[in-house]
Amino acid sequence: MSNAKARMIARAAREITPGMVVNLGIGLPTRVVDHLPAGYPVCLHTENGLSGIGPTLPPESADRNLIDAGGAYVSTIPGSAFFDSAVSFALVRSGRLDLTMLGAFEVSAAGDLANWKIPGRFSPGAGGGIELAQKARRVVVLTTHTDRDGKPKLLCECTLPLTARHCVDRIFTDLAVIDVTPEGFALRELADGASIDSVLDATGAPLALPEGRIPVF
Amino acid sequence: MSNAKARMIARAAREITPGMVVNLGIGLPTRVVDHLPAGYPVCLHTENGLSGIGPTLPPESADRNLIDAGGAYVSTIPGSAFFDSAVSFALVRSGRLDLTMLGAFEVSAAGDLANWKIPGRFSPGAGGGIELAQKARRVVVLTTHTDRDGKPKLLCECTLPLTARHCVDRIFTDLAVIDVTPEGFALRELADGASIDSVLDATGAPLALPEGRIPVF
Amino acid sequence: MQPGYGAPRMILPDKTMAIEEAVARIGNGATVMVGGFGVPGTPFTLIRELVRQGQKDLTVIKNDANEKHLGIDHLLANGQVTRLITTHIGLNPRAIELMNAGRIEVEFCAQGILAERVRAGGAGLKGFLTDIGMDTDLARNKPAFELNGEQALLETALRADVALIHANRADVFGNLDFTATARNFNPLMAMAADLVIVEAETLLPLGGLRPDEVHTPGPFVDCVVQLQELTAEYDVVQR
Amino acid sequence: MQPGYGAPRMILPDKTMAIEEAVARIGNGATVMVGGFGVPGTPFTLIRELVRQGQKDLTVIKNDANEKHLGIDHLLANGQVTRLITTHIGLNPRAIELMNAGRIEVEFCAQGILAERVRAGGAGLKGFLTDIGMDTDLARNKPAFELNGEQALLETALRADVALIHANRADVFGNLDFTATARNFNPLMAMAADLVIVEAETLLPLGGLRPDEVHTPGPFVDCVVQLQELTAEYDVVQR
Repeated sequence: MSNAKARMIARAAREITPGMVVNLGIGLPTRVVDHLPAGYPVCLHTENGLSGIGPTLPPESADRNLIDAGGAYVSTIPGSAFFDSAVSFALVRSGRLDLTMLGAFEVSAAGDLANWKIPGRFSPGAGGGIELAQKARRVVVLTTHTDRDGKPKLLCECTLPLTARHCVDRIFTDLAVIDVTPEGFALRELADGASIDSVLDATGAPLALPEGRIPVF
Repeated sequence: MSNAKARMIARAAREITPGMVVNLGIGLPTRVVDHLPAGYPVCLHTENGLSGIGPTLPPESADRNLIDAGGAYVSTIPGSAFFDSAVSFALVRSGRLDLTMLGAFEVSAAGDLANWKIPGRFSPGAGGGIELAQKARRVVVLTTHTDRDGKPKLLCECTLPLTARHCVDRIFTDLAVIDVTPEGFALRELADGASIDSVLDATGAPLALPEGRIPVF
Repeated sequence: MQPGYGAPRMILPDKTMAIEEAVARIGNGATVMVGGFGVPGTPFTLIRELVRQGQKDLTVIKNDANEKHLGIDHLLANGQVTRLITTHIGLNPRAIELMNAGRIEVEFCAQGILAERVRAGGAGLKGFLTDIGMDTDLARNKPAFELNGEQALLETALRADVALIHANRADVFGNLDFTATARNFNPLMAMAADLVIVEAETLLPLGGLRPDEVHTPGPFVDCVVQLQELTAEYDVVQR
Repeated sequence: MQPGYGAPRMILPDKTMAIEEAVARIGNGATVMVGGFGVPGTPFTLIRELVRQGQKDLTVIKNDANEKHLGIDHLLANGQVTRLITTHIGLNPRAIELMNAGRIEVEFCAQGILAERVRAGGAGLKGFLTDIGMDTDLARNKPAFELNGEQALLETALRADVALIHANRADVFGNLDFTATARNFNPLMAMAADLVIVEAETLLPLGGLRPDEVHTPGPFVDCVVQLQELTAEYDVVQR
């Protein structure tokens, strides 16, 4: 993993405050937990039916019946609970999920998220992503600031089919921490080594800059 | 209990065929089970959350947490299961309840049932009765043929607020067994000592008589 | 990218608190779901504390009104309830009298429909369509829809400000189990309120309940109160 | 009238049968719900028997399409499936190809909405109202309603002719429990089909499961098949 990505993940981990119930999307978000101290008071939820996720296990010590929604073999901790898929999403939709961290293809200045479908190229289904994006009390996105071709992922409007509208609160990228505000994107923090200009260049929508010194992560 | 009521209950017990899932309403219906032989293959359901009801217990040997929907202290049998109220009525509404036996204030010739409300006099709420009447695969009623004033309970149309429309399949009374057919009430059996004329007199709607000898219970 | 084998082990927060503190979070005018069907599963001790604290103008959602001098009858007797959403109050003459005198407003639901409305609230749904009660007084004022050629009624989801829950066992994080027919409405209501307060007969440390035997997962629960004694109200009713 | 203390004790019927007999009850054109999320909870042995018997034109309802050479992929490879209602098929390239080639029709649901649609079917409801997916492609062709000033979509209940269920333990009456994340869609689907067929890792006599630890009550289940072996498909996936 690049140094910048690792710093982004470490920074995102600070988004998790004590006592939260948190769902980490597949990919980069699952790595966030590696940056929490052991014994941190947080309840990790996975939508296939577990609250209180314990450490990920290698195949040789895995339980064949115990995976997370990304298919990784996980474990329990004291106080874990198993439940069915209806109860699992009841928890999400009824406001008991304090925070979710998701990946993104595109995020709009209004907080719209597109992360599940590229017409004609990629449409495996939305899985649980729509409900996580639409109903978690706080939705943060972890993503590279631009796609593989260097094109901005933060846009005035999403061009891809939406996952949910007006859902994203904050975006962690390899370049910056950016909030979605009623006035659009607002820069909050810069990655170590990133300049304001590099962030402005890589962002496809207006970006409000803070007054004073910008914190670096 | 009068001899005629006891015979009615004994006759109703023969309505329960092996393998059925059965809910017995409060009052006379709960007594039907006394007439089944021990070891009979049937699953009794109570809507407060138990399948596989065992014998009723006196207070001194009762479990404070184990009642039926009528408040009687019951017990479990091998294979009993407890569940919540949503699952309990899911079972009823989704067609897994083969038979229910209910009491009645009035039954119409179209099979409408009124058994929960007498405007201005009695309206404690319907409890689980509406769903039992509307959704059990077979609904039979146990009732005296007439009310305390001698007035017929089997009528052309119900006068009281309905529990459910077109739901009753068969009626067991102290005088007769009567089916609800597309053409209205049809006499099937006579109670020992009851005459056809006495049944016709006590019935407030046309009653089709069978050809040939009428079985006596 | 490889999964992070051996990532640090988290700990689940402790939600135990004193009953006075938990019940003090209930405000005047609150909508309060109360578990139980008859005696089993009724949170008698939480109800007693709510009577002692005296919050007013409550809307109570409960299967039944208990019997006189038992459970929510104390709330009724104390004049704390203005509205009751229920399925059957036939065992409590006081509730019937208050209703008939217009001193409490009573909304009746078919029992399984009350259970589903509460569950829908807990599941974050807005409502559901059913044909139950179609031809009854309970259908009055409910919007009807046609769905695949069949008529259906719209039943709206129910949520509450508070749920009062009686559990058999709880761990400190709020994982619960229920016993026998004391389960009834408890696990449904434990999902359907903004503040879920549980009284538990037995309080266990984290790990005291196996993950497979949990009936209500801890994330739904806010406050866990250990019962100091099982008062006479919990006993077998002598009739 | 006094309750009949000591009324006779009933016995619960035995629903065990041979797998060939149970699966033979499935007809061509059937709608078949299949439990599982990934490997855990997938009834691999029942699926294998369905492949062997070769019923055609099936509509399959399952969270995912498993991976290639695993689970319902065998049904897809064998040309038995014409329609799939699912949430995510990204781990099975064959399913994607068949969809893109128009050889199977695929209906996608948000995952929790699939769970709720199945549950609604199992609960005898006709549908429910939700705002999930409101601004997405999944909202297409779904009727919208206004409820208390908010927009909501109507999601219809799903029922099936058959449900294929993988249980951890079953007693002969069909009371079931599930283990860990192998629970997922299994208890929901076990309520939502006219014919519910269960494969169980462990078959117990009546009384083998305590009434409080049952996840699916026996009255929902029609056929119980004891697994003779756990084939390699049930194993931990080596990636």
